[in-house]
Amino acid sequence: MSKILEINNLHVEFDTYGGTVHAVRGLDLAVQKGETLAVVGESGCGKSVSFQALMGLLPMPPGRISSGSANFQGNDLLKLKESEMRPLRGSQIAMIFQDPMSSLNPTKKIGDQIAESLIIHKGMSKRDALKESLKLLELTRIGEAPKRLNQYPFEFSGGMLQRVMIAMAIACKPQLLIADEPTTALDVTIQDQILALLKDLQKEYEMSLILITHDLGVVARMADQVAVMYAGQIVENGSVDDIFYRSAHPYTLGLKQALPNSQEGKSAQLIPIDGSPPDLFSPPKACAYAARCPMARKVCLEKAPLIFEASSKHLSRCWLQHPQAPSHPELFCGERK
Amino acid sequence: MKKYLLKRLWHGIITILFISTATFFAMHMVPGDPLSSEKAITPETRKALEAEYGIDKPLFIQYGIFLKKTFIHGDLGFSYTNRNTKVNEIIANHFPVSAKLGLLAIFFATSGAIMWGAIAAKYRNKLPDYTSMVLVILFISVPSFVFASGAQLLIVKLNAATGWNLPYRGTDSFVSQIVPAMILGLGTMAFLTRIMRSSLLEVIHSDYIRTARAKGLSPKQIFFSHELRNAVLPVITIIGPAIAAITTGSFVIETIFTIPGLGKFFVQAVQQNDYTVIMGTTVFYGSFLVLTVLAVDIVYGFIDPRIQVEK
Amino acid sequence: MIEIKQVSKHFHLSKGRHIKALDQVSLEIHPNEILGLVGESGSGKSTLGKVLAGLHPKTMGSIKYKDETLPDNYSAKDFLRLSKEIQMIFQDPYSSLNPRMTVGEIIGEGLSLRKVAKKTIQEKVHAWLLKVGLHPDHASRFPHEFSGGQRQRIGIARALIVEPKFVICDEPISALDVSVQAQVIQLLQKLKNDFGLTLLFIAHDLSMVRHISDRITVLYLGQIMEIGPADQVFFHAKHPYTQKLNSSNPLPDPKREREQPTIQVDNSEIPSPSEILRGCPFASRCPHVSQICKTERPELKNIDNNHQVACHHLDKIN
Amino acid sequence: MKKATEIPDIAELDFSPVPKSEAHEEKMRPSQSYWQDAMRRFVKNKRAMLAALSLVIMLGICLLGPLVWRVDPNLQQLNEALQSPSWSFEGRTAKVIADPDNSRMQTFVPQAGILNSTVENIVTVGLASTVQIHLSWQAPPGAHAFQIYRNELPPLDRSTLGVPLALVRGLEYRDALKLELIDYYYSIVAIDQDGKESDSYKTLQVNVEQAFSLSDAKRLGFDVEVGDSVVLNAHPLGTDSLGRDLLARIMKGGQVSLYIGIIAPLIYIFLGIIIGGISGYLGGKADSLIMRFTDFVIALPFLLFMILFKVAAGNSSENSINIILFSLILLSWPGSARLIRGQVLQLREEPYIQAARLLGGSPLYIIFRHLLPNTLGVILVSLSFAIPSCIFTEAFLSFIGMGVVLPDTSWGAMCNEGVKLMITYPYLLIVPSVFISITVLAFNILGDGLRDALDAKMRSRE
Repeated sequence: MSKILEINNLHVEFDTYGGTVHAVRGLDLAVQKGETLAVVGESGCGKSVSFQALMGLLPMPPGRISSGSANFQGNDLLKLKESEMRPLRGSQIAMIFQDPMSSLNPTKKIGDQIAESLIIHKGMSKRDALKESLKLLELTRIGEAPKRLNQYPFEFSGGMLQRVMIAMAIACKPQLLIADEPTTALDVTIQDQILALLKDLQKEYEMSLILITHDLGVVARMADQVAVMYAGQIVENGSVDDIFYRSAHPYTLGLKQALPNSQEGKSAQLIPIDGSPPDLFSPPKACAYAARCPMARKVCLEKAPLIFEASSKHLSRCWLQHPQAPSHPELFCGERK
Repeated sequence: MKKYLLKRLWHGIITILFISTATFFAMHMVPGDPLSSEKAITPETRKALEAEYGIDKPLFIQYGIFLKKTFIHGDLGFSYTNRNTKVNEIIANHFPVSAKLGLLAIFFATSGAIMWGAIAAKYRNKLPDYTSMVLVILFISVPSFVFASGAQLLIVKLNAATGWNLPYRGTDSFVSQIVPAMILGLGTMAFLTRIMRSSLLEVIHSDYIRTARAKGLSPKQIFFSHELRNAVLPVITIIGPAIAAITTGSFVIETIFTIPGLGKFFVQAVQQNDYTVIMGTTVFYGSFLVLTVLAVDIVYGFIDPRIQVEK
Repeated sequence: MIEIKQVSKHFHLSKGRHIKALDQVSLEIHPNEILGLVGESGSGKSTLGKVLAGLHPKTMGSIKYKDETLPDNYSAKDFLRLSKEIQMIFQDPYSSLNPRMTVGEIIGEGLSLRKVAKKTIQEKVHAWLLKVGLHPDHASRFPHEFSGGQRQRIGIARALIVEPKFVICDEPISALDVSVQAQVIQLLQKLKNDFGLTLLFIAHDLSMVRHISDRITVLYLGQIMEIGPADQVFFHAKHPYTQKLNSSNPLPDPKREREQPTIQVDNSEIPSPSEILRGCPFASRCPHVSQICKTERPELKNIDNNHQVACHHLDKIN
Repeated sequence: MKKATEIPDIAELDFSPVPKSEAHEEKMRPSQSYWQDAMRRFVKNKRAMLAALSLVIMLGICLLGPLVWRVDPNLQQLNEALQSPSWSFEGRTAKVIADPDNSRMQTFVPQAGILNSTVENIVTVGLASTVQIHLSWQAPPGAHAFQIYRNELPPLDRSTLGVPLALVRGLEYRDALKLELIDYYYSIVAIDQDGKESDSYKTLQVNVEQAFSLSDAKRLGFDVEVGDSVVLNAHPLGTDSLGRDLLARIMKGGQVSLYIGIIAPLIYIFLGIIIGGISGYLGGKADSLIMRFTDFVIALPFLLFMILFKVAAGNSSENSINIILFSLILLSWPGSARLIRGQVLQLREEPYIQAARLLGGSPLYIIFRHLLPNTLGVILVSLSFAIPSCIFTEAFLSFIGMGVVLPDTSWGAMCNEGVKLMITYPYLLIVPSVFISITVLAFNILGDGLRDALDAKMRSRE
């Protein structure tokens, strides 16, 4: 397996009236060819911002990429000029968004909107592009595809629009698809369909998929690798089983314990995470989670945690992973003991 | 779509009826009767005149006759001050002049607004934006008669200084209409510029523009194939009322530039208490405006697919 | 405690067109239980909550609270009288608090409307701020200064300060983050135990509803599909719709998700509520559909103690 | 994410547990209500503050000005007519002279002969004043009549003598034509028997003094005799064609313009709140009925109906101000009713209103405690835009002669008067135009500032 995308030390800031918000504070990520990476985190943790910045879609100003690099097939996406980035966007890397209703132009026919990227990236004639659009729509298993081509977004349901978005995204057979909360606005049964569709298409096209979500259920269903984000940083990174069954960061653990289990019989009490995420105007110097962490030690409040390897390719940004740190029964601490 | 059109048309007809009724009764609130201002007339002549104008009958019968004449025969009666002229003729003779001026003004206002609004939004919070917003608020705040008089003064002085012969009154040539039309459209243009700017700003920040960028479209492609059309929609909805503002605004411009349009005629009629002309012009203008707004709405229906299919 | 009989609620769209948001819903809520109400968008779950609270007049049917039949149309006096009995917690923690009022005024509103002395109100507001995990100093602050979770707690304090017996929770956690959801759920459970409340818990998150509820009602397009004890409905659903709902619900457990049999490809859409004419509302998406489903509406049938399902083909399916 | 390469020794790290209280401390900014917050934003907006300041000045000029500038705006002084604005505020003294006597005319018997010389001995008789300049001269032989020319500059040759004032068959001429306080150059050319003007001329430079005729002085209320002097008003903004002081008229006209511009919106927005509020709160049939009616009123061509009402109420009525006010209200309320209704409809569905209903709040309580405080921002903003538009409308109507009529005046009416003499006396139009424009501009900027400060949509975008 080879890395298709590698992000190093990405910092994103926003200038607002209240001061500078440090939305992303040193993001490191790698995506392998053909795999699904889920980026999980609560609202405001910087997960969407990171990838919008990567794609050059962040409104700047107020947004600003203050440092970092992102290697995509030998190109540093963050250093490319807008005109050099454009041929990549939509053809090599595609993106779909949370709210399909507002993400499509309300006054343009669906067919034209799909055909657009074929025309600009593949130089197709409008006629061929529309023919190809029909094929793409059929691929997304939308009902009555030929009729749909000539309709407008408001005539569609949310689930159908997300299919259209997907058709649009895969039009040029991208190598990487970034899906930013693709099913958050949808009902469960429709979410099920969309997730299944994404999974199938990923296999068929051998795409890498970055799935941004806050729903651990969706992560469990879809992901190979998982990165857990908190306050603009990745706190834990590993395979999906590592994250769910060998959580090596108290935040991941906290998220899991805050969710109801699904064992038959009386369910266990939920354990909420106290407090709220830190203010990113002036993020804490040490561990951002320390103030809410039930396992916090003095060092967590004093020094920024280093990144430790809990097990092979399973990283955690937590002092408790220090080889000699005191252990906690719930927290996975590798082969230390 | 058909149902929608019929419904809108029906609304329009009711509104025109309402306008006519309001006009009729407003005019009949006038103390005294129109003939009392005439110089000494014999009782016989008076009777004959009353019979001729139909004002010897009870009010509601007069109303009935007025409706019948106006809407079935399309006859707005004779002028009081100018006995041999029909109001229909006055309108037929003078409205085209106003219409030409108004059309020119609307063209100037909308094209200017779309351009300025787009420039202001594209250079948001930069110099072009600030300048155009200052101009906008100036054009909204300074009455058109000030601009009109100022422009006329300027042309006169310019002619005197340079020996040119730029037209500053009348409608002799197309050139002579340009300055009045521009001034007539100025306020509307400023107003529409504001709307264009804010609607374009909203569109620029919308999710579907982000989608278009994610597809790899260039800024130019995005502007022409996504932003412009959506941003112009709110501007179009206001064109109906804008036409109303421009047609009524033409009173002043026509008076100052001595353009023989219907507006100037209306002002004259008011000053001479020529009731049939006032009433006829009001009904005519009212109907014209209702129909214009209706037409704009229908056009809008064709541009915005959401309305087209829904109804 | 509450007996809902054949309640329907229609919304008129335009001449001749209307939506049956609720269609002959019958339901009982027992004292001191938490009844979960799940359904997808357009299922009418929020409408049912609002009809129960009196915020929407019902089109047909009757609702009995304790022994009193509730009026169809509430006057301000009815609301005042029933405010000690029935209260509601709203979904959106941002729009459910008046931005121009201080937190103290918001929480104390129910008491001040009953002309309770100012001093008593102040004391009670302080006590309730502590009960929901906020600080008494917060009383003088404005809602925009609080996070979503904190706002939701203010909303809970406002509803509970008048000491109601029955509380309708209309998706109280949908707008919140996972870690905060647990805080609110825990608070609700604690308050329920402390005050002996009866709760109607409306949500679309099946796992959470199953976690908090004693019984679950599944609503689809304004009709009840299945009612039963929480674990029965969650683990042994009998109605094809509930089964579909359960299998669609992703669980935070990768192994289970991998084990789950991949269900046949399904691209059906939820029909618009105005399209349902007769028969079973799920007929258009049901894998077991037959002719009868399209013409005849299935009745709710008792299959177990307390477990009712509305389906023509129960035997065939299970 | 990369594994740390250098791991510090455990000894350097303090792994002792943290007491719970230490970990959690809440930071909060000082609490500000919506209005405090909006006020802070508004005060920070420099443009809006400047606009507010200029409005205060404008109101001060119009309302308090007459207390300082005690000049009757309706006083007509024909001999003071059409003076340009001058920044000297000092009063000017004028002598009171006897009323000019036009009866005595010297008999003139032309001498025979050929006209070959010019008039002699041109002199002024009596005081050369703004009331009258009396010239007399001696006739050369052969002169039968005289052409009088007047110029404001010294003539250079025969062709630059200036305005031909009159053809006189006598030896004196009394000039009272719009005399101003400047030097005049009178040239007299003799005319021979055949009516042919002589090629030569004589010029006299006349220095004019400010004066009043006795009867004029009496008419203006001065109790004086001939030989006394009176102090005349200065006219910082000049005078109009009837010699009325423009500054005093601006104040008076401003009162009318501002009265209409402020009272009309106050009343019709209040009407709009009541009608729109009722309509929105009741909903259903009552709502659609009221809204259908407002739709009709909105469809009426606004200015045409303003004029129509004016005609219907009698075009030259004394109550012209209140007629405009009334018509404005009658035609403008639907807009604000619609706006308020929209707000109420939107707010009515807000969960906090539903919560208040559940707690037993009566409709009145909900309207006053919840709906009004939340619509107040919108109402204020629409008010601040309604005021300039009403001032504008009034000016427009008065400009076409359909507004305020004599003896009342307004800025628009003053523009109407000014436009007639625009080419020669531009200040007559410029002065009231500037006042209208500044006021409307200031209100518009103020409205923008208010909207920025109050609009919740703008706030969330920041």
